[in-house]
Amino acid sequence: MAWDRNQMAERAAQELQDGWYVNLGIGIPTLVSNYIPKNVEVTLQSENGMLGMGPFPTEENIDADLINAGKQTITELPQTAYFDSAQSFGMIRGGKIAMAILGAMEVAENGDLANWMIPGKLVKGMGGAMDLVAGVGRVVVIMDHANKRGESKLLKECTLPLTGKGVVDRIITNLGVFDVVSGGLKLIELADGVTRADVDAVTEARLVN
Amino acid sequence: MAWDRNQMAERAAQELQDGWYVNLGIGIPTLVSNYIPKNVEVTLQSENGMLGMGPFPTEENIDADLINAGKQTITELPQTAYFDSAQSFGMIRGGKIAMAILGAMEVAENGDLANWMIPGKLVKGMGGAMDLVAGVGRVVVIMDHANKRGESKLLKECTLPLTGKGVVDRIITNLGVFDVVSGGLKLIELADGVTRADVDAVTEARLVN
Amino acid sequence: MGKIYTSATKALDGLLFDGMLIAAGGFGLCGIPENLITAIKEAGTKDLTVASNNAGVDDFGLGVLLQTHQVKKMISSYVGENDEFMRQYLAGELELEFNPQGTLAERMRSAGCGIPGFYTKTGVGTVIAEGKEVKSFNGEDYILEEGIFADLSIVKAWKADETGNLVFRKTARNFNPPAAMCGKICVVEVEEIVPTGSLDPDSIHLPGIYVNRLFKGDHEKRIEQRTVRAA
Amino acid sequence: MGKIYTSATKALDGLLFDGMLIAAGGFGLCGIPENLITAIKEAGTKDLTVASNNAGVDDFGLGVLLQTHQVKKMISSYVGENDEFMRQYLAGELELEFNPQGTLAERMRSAGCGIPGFYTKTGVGTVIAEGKEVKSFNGEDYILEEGIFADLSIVKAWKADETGNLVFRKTARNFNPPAAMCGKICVVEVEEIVPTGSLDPDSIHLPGIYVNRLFKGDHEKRIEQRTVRAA
Repeated sequence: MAWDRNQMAERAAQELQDGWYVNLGIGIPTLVSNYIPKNVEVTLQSENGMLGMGPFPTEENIDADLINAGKQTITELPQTAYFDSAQSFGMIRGGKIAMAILGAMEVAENGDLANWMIPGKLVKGMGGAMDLVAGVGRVVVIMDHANKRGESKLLKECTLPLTGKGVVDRIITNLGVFDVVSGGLKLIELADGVTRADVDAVTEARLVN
Repeated sequence: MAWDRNQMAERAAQELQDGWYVNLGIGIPTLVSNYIPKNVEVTLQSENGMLGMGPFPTEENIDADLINAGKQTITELPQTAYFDSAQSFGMIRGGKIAMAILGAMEVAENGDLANWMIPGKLVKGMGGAMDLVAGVGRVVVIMDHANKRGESKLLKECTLPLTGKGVVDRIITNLGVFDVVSGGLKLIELADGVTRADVDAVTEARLVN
Repeated sequence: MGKIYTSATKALDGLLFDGMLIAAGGFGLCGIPENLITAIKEAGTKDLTVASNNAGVDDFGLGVLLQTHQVKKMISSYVGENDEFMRQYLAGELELEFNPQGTLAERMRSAGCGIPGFYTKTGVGTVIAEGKEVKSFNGEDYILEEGIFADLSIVKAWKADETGNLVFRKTARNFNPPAAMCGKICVVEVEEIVPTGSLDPDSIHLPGIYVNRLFKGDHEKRIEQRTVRAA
Repeated sequence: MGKIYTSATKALDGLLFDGMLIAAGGFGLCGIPENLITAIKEAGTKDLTVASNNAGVDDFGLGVLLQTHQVKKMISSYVGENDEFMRQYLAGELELEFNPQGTLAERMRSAGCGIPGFYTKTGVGTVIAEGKEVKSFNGEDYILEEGIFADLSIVKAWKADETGNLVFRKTARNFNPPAAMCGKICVVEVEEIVPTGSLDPDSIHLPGIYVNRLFKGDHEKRIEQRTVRAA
């Protein structure tokens, strides 16, 4: 047993606090918005220039001038504000965004993050990821604990080019929740039906108490 | 004979070109706006955050939220745009303002300008003067040729703390018009009834052909 | 989310401490956070460093904090309208750091944008450059200026919605957005709080993300130089 | 003042030269200067360096200038939507300088604001930092990034008045204002030119001082990812 994509997103939604401004990455992080607790009001930033991102539009409300950072058509909300890209990344770099939740290829036990390129493969670019991990108040990674070959994605050191150095605060995997602390990763919570031995078996990074 | 304040302002107005965005300093430079040629359209910037500065208001149109950089009540025009101080000095520093016309205490033959403080006297501050002379496309100074003691204000070297180094392009005094060129100041034009000998008598700076 | 408070004093509750650095919006007496200044005076917080383009006049604006000797240091570009300021400064009771106006605005904006330093041509070859790093770009010299990271921003806007999205009016915008950006906490006074959804999302000057606390104040909006022409 | 032109081709007359650096607004296909890109294709200007967050798709946006091999180098943050881009890049026919998205936007804004360099935490400890100066502020490392000073800015806005004051619409604003600021010359295409005086002076996103030439274009406004929910 372990968490599936939706359960990981649901667990990540518990990281959100009332009144926060948050940036959600592409992929599983996008699903987090489906699980925001009822008593918690968060404002989603889209780094292409918007605070207060709403859901996808209905067919008749599609607007070519209204997209998110994944280039998907979206909608606005009553509290929405638009701004330009320099201002958008100004608020990101300036620490005004409380938290970013994003995917990763690798996380190291010192908080290093790699999620933008694999040498020898097609390189698409880092987009806003480097700015986000360098700037926001708290970085939470959601990713599978191991890759398709069963190898740990929680490493002693990243092997891929970094997106940011020592930037990750918390990692939510299909096996549990881990914090980057002095000396390694600390197990905060196990997924349903997962044992510490299950985690140890697929974790290269040092786990500390 | 020599030019009076209004004639100096009128002469300075000939420096303006159609379509230019211009910043006028406090004092005689402000008078320049009275003499803008009919076929020349210039947009005045007020560095506290406005392009398209209009004339003083009538008594009933006074608005506490609408002042110029000299803290005087003013009005807006059809083309007016407002912005914040960071943006305002962004366009100044970025060279988007074609010309600034401002007063001075001293100008040196290398274009050094002093117009913000006299050591030992009350120091009020440079306001936006240092940004303007460093940033705008062209700096024109309007000032009396000599001080009240009859001493030249066009000097070999400034004696007062500088506002900017090598920043002045042209000087309009009561005696004539002078350009900062390689090796000194070049006499461009004499005021009505003023002779070259009159100028030489009160000019410390080197005059070149 | 609870950003709305009922008074300046309540909006500042728990935020003030002696020796703090405050960034204040306003230019001259235009767009200044009148009510917050009064509340800081009443709170009696001491040894303040205040980054503000001007220092108010003797009995209005930041001048009231000078009268009570609550200000240790001003970071300003022009203080010519305040006699008490000059008296204290010449008597050695007040520190003063002059910044060119654009440098001051950019230092605030930079800090708010996570930029600890930037290069500018402004002030090269003047006293402003003394002690500052000089770097050459394309053969021209520029000086390094650092961001102003304030403990608190005090700001005046025209309207806010309930989430803190702000709209300013005419030249009262001035230093308010950059000042708002550079504080750890930003408290804003407005003339009107409107329901969320009633501001045009394309016309918000400063998004609510920059605003921590908010209240509606009464504003004298004193005019410094009443200049008119014939009707 | 005569900022208004009748077509993209006329608005670009005399401005294009081989090897020039162009800054382009837009994010993905949203808010891109479609007509100006087409006119540059028709002009055949070669060896372009283009600073733009994205590179369009194969047959739309900046992709059309890649098809004709007019682009020598891209400065971008993300080029994942363009197969032809990848083909040319992997074949060594195209140079690519990746910038983090916020660094790219700030490099444009900085140049437009007369700031040749600024320090940022973004990219510290990554390949982005290689060869760049590192400076410590308050015990933390930052890298120096330089302004992008473009020969030409190509920009898309929603509305302009006759003096070039611009208003953008929703997320089509994106890189357009910073791109507009950083060019020696800025040419803008809009959906509508309105009489001067009909825009709210408090709600102008980019004042006309940044705009040299202006024309009304027809805009396809293609959508890259049409995502919907049930009605």
